Amino acid sequence: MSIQGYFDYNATTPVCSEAINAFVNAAKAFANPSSKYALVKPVGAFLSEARESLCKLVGCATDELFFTSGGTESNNWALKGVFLREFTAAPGESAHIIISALEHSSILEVVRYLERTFHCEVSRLNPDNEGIISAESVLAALRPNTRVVSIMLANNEVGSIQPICDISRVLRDRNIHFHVDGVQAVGKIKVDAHMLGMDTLSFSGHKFYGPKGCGGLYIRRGVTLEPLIHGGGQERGYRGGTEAVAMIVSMGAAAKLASEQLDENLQRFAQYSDLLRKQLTQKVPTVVFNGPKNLSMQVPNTLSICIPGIRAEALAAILDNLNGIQVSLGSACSNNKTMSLSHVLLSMGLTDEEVKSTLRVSVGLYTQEEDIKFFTDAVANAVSILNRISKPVSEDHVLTT
Amino acid sequence: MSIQGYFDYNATTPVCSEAINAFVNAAKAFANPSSKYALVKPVGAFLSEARESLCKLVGCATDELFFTSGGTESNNWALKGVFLREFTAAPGESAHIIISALEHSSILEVVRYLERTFHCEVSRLNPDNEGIISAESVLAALRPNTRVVSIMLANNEVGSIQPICDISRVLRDRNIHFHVDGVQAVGKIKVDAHMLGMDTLSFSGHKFYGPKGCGGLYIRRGVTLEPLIHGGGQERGYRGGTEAVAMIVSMGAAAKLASEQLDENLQRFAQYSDLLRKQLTQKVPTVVFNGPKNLSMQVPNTLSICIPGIRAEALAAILDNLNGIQVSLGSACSNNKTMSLSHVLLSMGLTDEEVKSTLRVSVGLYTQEEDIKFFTDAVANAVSILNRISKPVSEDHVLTT
Amino acid sequence: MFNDIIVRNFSNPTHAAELVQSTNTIELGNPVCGDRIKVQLNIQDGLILQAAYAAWGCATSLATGNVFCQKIQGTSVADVCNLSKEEIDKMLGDLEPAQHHCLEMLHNLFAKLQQTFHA
Amino acid sequence: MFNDIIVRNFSNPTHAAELVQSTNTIELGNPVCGDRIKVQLNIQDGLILQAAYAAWGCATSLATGNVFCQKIQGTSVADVCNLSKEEIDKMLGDLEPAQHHCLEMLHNLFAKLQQTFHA
Ligand SMILES: Cc1ncc(COP(=O)(O)O)c(C=O)c1O
Ligand SMILES: Cc1ncc(COP(=O)(O)O)c(C=O)c1O
Ligand code: FES
Ligand code: FES
Repeated sequence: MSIQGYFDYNATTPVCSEAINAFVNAAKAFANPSSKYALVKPVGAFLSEARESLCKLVGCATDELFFTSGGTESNNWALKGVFLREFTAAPGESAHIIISALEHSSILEVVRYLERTFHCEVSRLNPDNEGIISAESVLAALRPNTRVVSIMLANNEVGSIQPICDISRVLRDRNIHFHVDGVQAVGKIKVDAHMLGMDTLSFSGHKFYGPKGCGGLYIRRGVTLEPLIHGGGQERGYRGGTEAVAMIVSMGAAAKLASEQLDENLQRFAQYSDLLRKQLTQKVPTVVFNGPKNLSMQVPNTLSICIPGIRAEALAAILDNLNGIQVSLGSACSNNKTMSLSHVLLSMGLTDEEVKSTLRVSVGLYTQEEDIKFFTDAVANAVSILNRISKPVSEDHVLTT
Repeated sequence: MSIQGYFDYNATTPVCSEAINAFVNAAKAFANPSSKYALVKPVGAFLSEARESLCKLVGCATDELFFTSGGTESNNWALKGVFLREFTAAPGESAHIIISALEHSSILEVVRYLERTFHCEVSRLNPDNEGIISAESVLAALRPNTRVVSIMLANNEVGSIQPICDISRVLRDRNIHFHVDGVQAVGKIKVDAHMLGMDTLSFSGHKFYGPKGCGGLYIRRGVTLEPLIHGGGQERGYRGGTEAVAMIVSMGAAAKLASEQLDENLQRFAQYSDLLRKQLTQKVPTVVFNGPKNLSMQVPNTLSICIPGIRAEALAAILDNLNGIQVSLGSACSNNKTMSLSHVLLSMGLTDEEVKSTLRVSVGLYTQEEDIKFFTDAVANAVSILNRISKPVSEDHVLTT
Repeated sequence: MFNDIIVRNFSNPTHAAELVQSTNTIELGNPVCGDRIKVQLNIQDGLILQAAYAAWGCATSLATGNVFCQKIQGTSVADVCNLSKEEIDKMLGDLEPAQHHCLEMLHNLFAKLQQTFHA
Repeated sequence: MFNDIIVRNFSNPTHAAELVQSTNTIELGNPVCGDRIKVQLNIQDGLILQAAYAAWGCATSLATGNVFCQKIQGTSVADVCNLSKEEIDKMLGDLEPAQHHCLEMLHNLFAKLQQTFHA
């Protein structure tokens, strides 16, 4: 499988060879970590080392880090865990939850569930047109019964980085739990949980070259959550289930690499982003970039591209089938009755047409500088094919919906 | 790590080389299964193949099988999923849950949670002194508000196999959800979910030579559960989270092997069990075997051994440190204030002293016939060391608690 | 993901063109997703001499336009009118559920063409 | 898991024996787990000539009995009475939390021995 055309690192990343080797190595130390005999010692050592690597990446202490089966479980755990730790079946005042409209489905769907089943009140805050949620808007949305606020650190579609520090400050003294979905940030930008000040922070190994199905949750010391998965006392009683030892060790190896290469990668991806912007603007002059104008507020590996008048779905199909290039879309025609349009882009104020014309480009560890030219050439070619198909149609026809 | 002394296959199994190779292979097909481009095709093919292998092992159709992060998650999902699918925050009639007293902590703790948080009523059925729960006792415990019954297929400590078919028949027409913890059965004895007739059945890869942290849940067609992990629509909308592709494929490889070798292994382990019983009886004449007298009601790889007058914890320590042999215990001295005694053995009517004198021996794929002799010799030697330490003490002293 | 028929037709749309001389035009839009197809025909003596299209939409609907033109160009109107539902169903190959409304569009194109002659 | 001191002492309990001639006996039981240790001593002129033990309990408590006997055999009662809490704390090496009550048993053994002489 060639990797030259892979421009979808935000969807997932290739597993690095360090992570694969670590899995193979750790799988040989097969004893159950809960067992009491000497055979367990190497297993314990493996787990400790992995935990330390993750703590370094997240910026926390080892007793604050819990392993899970991925970002989605971590997000579920944080929100349900806060809500259910103080839940009493008696009918009382309903709890109020604040989230951003930019969140990933693993937050949105949990909140929808809490709303449906437990009749929580929910506020969904729209970002500004650059994809940023301000601390002021969180402050304005607070109610006396607000129990949880959940705002992501970096958005997966446009790469906008949220002012987590400021929001933490707003919530800190109000006894409101602040959860942060860090899945698109941890391993990609500098993250220091203690400095950022949230109560819980989720991450996922497959976004930083670890295997899929492994992640974790930072829980600030002193904060308690009802477990999502009750069981045999693993993870200090907070997350049941025999530890996914080899997976965790594999993720640990990826985390170690991510820590080591973070600065270098940030610089490299900023360069790529710059090249992408320049070459695309030159080859497809109508192109528009969604997201923060201030590039320090955007994860440098992520670029959201809108080419007005072009249906991104068709563009992506051509890139995939003619050039072996992978990108993500802001919309999908999911069935005969509905067209699903990115809730992220809509919340930023893009029109339906703009959303349909948007694709997400995300680079990563294995992207080479020459791949950028290959990519932008392919986009220019695909745009010309699409223009050839749509040009003959009279203008007013094209623009009517 | 030598495997000759490993007699704790019920705690976990070594990962077979097929499963390790499958992981490495599948990890290279790195695309996110939810993506829409051609790069995903091999990933989809990998997942389908794995799903089919698991379905074969469990005896169900592919649309009835859902992947999870292991047996504990599956058990949590089944119980909470049934309870919460019909939960309304309004105070109503409380639901009644029936479980056996033999269940694993991943069932016990979930039920304790439902009791604590949602004020469910819970009945915990004691087995007979051979570790078997009768369908009659389930029938007798039913109440008008009984919503869920959860009985394990095979017990992890004594290997007793429960009459699931009979219990299914009792519950089938009463609209009561029947969950079965199949973690110690799937991959070890013949399991056919359709024939057994339960509504949900959990399994875990690391009990049949797959990696830890990967399992699944069978959900009978027509049965719905509230998801435990809400998210991006994976697993047909039932279990959110990017699929643990390489892990699942790895478990699939193990499942394939388990299916192929099932009959052969059953026979081999029955032979080992026979040898263990004979040699132990000869070398340690006071030995007693806990569990079903009728050996067809016991998983043949499992043997629960009681040596009266001997503290199993000390015996295990000697086996571990002198012989490199691993076994499990029925009790552990967990701190200064409490002694934890196996709830399974106690529920079968064993005395505290008997529980303290019990150890579990479980064999597996890599156990060789000569290992049995090595094991029983070591046990005999350890018993003689312990007798040497305790003999001088006057009889009445030893027997007083 | 797309089957080979769809890929071939959207990545190399042989009939994407504007006819200078056309006798008939068929237009179609999908209100849900906003996809549009416009087909121009040059029909002489019951024979479809030329078919060309323009489209704005997803890859499958772009392919649909081309498949339609390719099928009918050089054929008699009578033959086209005799195509069965089953024959049309097969023209786009195996489709994923989300791609099925393009098949509807294809059926609609044929229906409109038939209407043109039975009207 | 056990540290080396514990392993050595429970797997090769050099002082597990019954003394034919003994001057003193110390007995100890842990009500929580039912562990028991009985130590026999042969003391002459303030010198502990021989110490032997019997025990029923977990591996750590079996080791504790042996560590105790080994420590005191050949020592004067006076020296044993002068042992500090810190010195006794170190005798079993690093313990896991669940093994800590064996250290309590060791302290109790020393306390009983001291009582024997201060009584
Ligand atoms: C009977 C039983 N149920 C559930 C589990 C939990 O499965 P897992 O270890 O995959 O979480 C185990 C094993 O640990 C078990 O023996
Ligand atoms: C922002 C964000 N949160 C959560 C997730 C879910 O993480 P996982 O795929 O590990 O379940 C993802 C990625 O899929 C994500 O992009
Ligand atoms: S997106 Fe709806 S027909 Fe193409
Ligand atoms: S088990 Fe309690 S002191 Fe040994």
